[in-house]
Amino acid sequence: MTAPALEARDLCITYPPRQGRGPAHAVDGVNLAVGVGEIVALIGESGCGKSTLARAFVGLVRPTSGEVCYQGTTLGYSSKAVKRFRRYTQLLLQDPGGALNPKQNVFDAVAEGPRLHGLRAGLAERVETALSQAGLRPPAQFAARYPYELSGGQQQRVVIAGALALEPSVIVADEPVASLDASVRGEILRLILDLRTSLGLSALVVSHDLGLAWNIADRVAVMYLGRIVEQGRAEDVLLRPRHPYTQALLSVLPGTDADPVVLRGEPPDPTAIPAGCRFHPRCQRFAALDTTDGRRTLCTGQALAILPADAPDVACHLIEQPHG
Amino acid sequence: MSALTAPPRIGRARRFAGQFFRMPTAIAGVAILGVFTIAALTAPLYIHSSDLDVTQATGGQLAPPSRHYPLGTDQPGRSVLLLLIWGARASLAIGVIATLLAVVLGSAIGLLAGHYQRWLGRGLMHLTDWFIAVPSLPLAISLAAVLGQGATSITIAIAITSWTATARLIRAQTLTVEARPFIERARALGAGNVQIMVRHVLPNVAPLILVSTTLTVAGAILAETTLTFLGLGNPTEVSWGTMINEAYTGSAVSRGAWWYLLPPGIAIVVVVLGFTMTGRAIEHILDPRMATR
Amino acid sequence: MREEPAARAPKALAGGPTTRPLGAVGRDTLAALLEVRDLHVTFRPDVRAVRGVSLSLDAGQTLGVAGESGSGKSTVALSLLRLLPSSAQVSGEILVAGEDVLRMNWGRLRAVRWADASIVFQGAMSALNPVRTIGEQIREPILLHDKVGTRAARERTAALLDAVGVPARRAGAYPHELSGGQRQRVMIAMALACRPNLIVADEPTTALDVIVQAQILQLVTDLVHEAKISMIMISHDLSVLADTCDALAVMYAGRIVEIGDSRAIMAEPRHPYTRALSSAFPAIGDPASRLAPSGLTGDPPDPRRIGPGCPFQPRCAEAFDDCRTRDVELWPAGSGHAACLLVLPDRARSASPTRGNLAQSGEAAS
Amino acid sequence: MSDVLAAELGAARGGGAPRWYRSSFWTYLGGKLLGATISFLVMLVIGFTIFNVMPSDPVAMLARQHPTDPAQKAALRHQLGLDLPVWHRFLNFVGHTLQGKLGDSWQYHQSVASLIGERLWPTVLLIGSATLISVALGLWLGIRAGWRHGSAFDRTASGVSLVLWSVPTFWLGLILLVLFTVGAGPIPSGLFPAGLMSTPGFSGSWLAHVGDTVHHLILPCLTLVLVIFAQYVTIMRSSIIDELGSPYLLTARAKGLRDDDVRRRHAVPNALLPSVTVIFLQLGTIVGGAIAVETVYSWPGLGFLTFQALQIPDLPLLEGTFIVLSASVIVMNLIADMLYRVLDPRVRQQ
Repeated sequence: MTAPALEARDLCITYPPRQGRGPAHAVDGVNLAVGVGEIVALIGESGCGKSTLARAFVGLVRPTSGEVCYQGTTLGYSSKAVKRFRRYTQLLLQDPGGALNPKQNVFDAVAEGPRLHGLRAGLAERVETALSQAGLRPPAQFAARYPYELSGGQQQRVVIAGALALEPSVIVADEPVASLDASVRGEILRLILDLRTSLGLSALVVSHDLGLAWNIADRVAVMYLGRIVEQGRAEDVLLRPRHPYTQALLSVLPGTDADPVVLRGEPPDPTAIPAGCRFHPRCQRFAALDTTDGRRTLCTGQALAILPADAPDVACHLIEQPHG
Repeated sequence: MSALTAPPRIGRARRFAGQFFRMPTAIAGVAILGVFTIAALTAPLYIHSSDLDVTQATGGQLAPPSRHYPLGTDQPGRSVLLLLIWGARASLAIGVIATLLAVVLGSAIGLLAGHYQRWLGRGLMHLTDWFIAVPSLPLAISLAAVLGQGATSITIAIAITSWTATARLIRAQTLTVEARPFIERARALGAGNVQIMVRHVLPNVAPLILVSTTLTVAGAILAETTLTFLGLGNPTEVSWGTMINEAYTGSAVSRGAWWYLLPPGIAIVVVVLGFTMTGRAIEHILDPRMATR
Repeated sequence: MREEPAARAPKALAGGPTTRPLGAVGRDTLAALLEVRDLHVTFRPDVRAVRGVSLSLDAGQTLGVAGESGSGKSTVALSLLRLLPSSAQVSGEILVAGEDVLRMNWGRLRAVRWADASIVFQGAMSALNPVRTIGEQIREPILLHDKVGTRAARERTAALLDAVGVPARRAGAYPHELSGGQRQRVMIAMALACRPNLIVADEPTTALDVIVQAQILQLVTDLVHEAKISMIMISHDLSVLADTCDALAVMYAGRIVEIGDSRAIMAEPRHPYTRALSSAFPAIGDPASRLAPSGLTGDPPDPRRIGPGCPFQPRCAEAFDDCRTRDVELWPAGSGHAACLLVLPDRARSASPTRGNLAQSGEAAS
Repeated sequence: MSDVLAAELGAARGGGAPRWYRSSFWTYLGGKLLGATISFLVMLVIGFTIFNVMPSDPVAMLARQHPTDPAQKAALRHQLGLDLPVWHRFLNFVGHTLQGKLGDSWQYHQSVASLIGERLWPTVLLIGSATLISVALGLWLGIRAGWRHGSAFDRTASGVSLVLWSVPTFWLGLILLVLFTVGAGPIPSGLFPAGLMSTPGFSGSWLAHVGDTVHHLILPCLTLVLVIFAQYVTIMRSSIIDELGSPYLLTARAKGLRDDDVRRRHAVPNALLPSVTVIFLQLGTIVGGAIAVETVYSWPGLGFLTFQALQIPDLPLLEGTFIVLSASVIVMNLIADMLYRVLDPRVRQQ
């Protein structure tokens, strides 16, 4: 079985304490793998650590413990190793307008990567192919333009072209379509799918939008307060969710006819992670248990094991039979 | 095969020039600077040392403006107009040189303080804040007094006291630029610190450096004239500050000889305005907000 | 002040500029709470943000306005209380309880603002004054409009905060000390402060997480139904509006392209743009959208360059020749109205629609 | 100007505010006091370097007036402690300064400290009155100009302040002096005294003395105000313009508030905070202005003392004025930070 394109093993990232608040466990033990040619969606509320995890996957954030592996080999953080690694894993950001230097035209923005990695031979051809792969046809018409002359969708395509110019094998996208118009959203998602089929690219897409997972993801992982609580094939997780948090997320989606489970309380705080199962203070299933039920102490006291990287699984004490 | 070639960058310069020369303040500013610079540079052609020499003065004492002396004469009888033109040389030279020193130093410190957040950045930031707490004129006076009278000591004094303003400004702008996502994208592409500063931060901070330069020159000229007025300039050198100083110490003020007192002051105001208006016009066009709209 | 006849027979539905969403059940004797007639807004020099919008709303009715950036939906919302910047040239009529807002003098306008109609803005963080406590900001309109003592105003503020689920003791807190969800609740409490007849919610939950968004939407719909307040909710997400509003209006390039009962529109969208908008947010479990995201090629319309014919033509997969030339209006379509030649029964349409837009414009994909 | 200040205001508004912003009051106060002390020490180092290290040989400078043979010079050098290592001299220097012993003036054969003591009050009076008037006038004008951005009022206000900013203070003083004392055209001569703080040999009740001093204060104060208030107009105007686009103003208008209330109750409090910081950061320029004005009007303050110290140059006296002026600016900055703390609820709350 070939090594996954990108993998996190027992990854922990803790930010130092600030102003009287404890250390923030943004990522609190995560195993997650993105197979070759596979698209994985990582879904979670804001503040659950998904953006930190995405940045760790491209080597922008050093893990406190655990490791990030690229095609099986652990990522070293010496400047040379990181630079070589950064050629093959590319990052997409949410705000396309902000992700482009206003003083750089499209040609320079796309040529930035190759120039940094010394791929100067045939630079114009490389930029041209990247632009057309990203759907900006005819490329010559866009090369001299500046970011403020482009629409949101076109700006995101320039960023994608900038990534493709380095012939990456994995794309890590942090909310790639969240700030785009609804109509343009589908176009960019379809582009990511096309790149998977035409270039065999793998992709980790981080988002809060379950619809996006249904649109393009092969596998889905749901993250809560720094840890993955459920993962598996998109059809299983989205249609037959087993973790109460996933069920709650799906139930409140507009347009579904399921009766909505509206969780109480405020979004989780990574500096104060509850004991036992970290979701129990907001969990509807835990609240439904009557006070005498023995399993309550499980939820409040016993920590849950970290899910393995690939096998579909659920992190909850109140699940009867294992995943189908 | 590829129809694509790296597009030229001159387009931007032409676009900037087009906008710049349509703004009234820009045209006025550049016109003023042009007139003064040309006058100052060509001065040696039509002003001979005799005109400036007190011993060979030909006009009457503090004579009012006349056909021969359009701006009247000073105490020893020299033509105020010629003194004024020659005085421009000192003020412009000291102002510009002091500013170049200050802006280069200030921009470097501002850029580094903004980019390297950790100890280097905080260290430079604290250095700037401590330095800013010291009032500039008393410091400049002390420096000039100790270094002895003359243009070089004034230039050094002004440079040392005006770099902090630029440093604070560039640091603030660097922080805003570094907060933009394209810096993180550049880092993810593999750019190192130097590449990020040179290729991404500097071009976005350059407009502010340009604007801050014009404003620093304006401030430097005001400082130079103040220092020379207080007697720290080279008494033998003719400059606007000394002209006003002589008007003050001499009897011009008490005898109400306005034609000896007004011209140097008005010249200073006009030159300083020239620099500020040019700076404001450049800033208006290169304003980052304008670029991204 | 033009005397407005109290009872107005509703305009015939077909083709009339004022169209009445079907949500209201035959209660047309009382003047509509809000009636917008042929509203045009152009921002100097040439940005035609709103190009002839007409709609009406009865007491207790809720209308969802969907559209993307540049569709003019927020401009319509702001024009209801004449909050547009001075660079805006506005024409048409906006009748709030029969009185035209556009022709009110400033004194009367200020009396109407927040008392008759209030607004919940999108970015609650920036829509609240960062240096004043939330209690002060909620009390401000009460003291201004209802002329009550500060003690009564404090009590009302506490009651409002409880009603929206924010503990009353937080009244002394500053906006930066609250979470995104709490700030949005404060905005809602502030909007209800003077018991208005109409609340305009401009993308109230866009910046919030799914769970908090659900809490806020549920809160808004409960409060609105309880107090029988009419509401106009604006969003780019069609499914959010369908869940919360009786009627639905879809806007594109400054005009309403489809309007009608929200369930009917969601079940059977008649305008191609509405179809594209609803498919952009897939229903989980629908095999059609599995591994098949759908979007629209081309760019959102540029309000400076809107030519004749249907503005959606360049991006419409079912466009044909007439679409480029013939002007479109809101014609009856199913139980609502749609501005598209496809809904016209007559044969004005040419025999075979040419294959979408790719043929005509060489415009690169968006 | 607006964008330069925007960046400045951005930094002041916490765009890059250091972390102490959210810490408790005492750590905030402690941080600021530490910063002020370090500034004071840095200033002492600068002063020491300028006045003791840089000048070639203070004794030679001193000996220039009256002939002394080498032996006397050596004794003098020892007496002044110039033969000690530099760091040792620095410690003595700091010790003396903190005890208020600033050495003796070469010119006036009087201790620098006593000289400064006499001249402190006039400067405080001049700077105090000028600053108060400038802040009030500048902020008031800046708010109105900024609020009606682009109007005729705005253009004239910013035009006038731009010109006034470009006027050298000392020259403006001379012009006003010529106009109001010597008289020109319609203005009668002798309207205001030509300088000093009180008419020599003035006798009369306490109240008459105050009247006389005020009569002397008007011209210097007017000169200083004209130059400083122009800066405050620009700063405040730019800060208000930054707030113009903020959504909370739209909320305020939507609530039905009158335009004046929207400005007074919402825009001004938000715009005031960054302006206050930038204004207090530029306190040093007021001290600079005071030196020029006191020199022109021979107003018996520290500024005029600095000018008089330049004659020889009287290094100990110059050093004394430099230290006192700088220390006063550092203290003013400290007060500014405390004031900002009170004004900005985002900070005060923690």
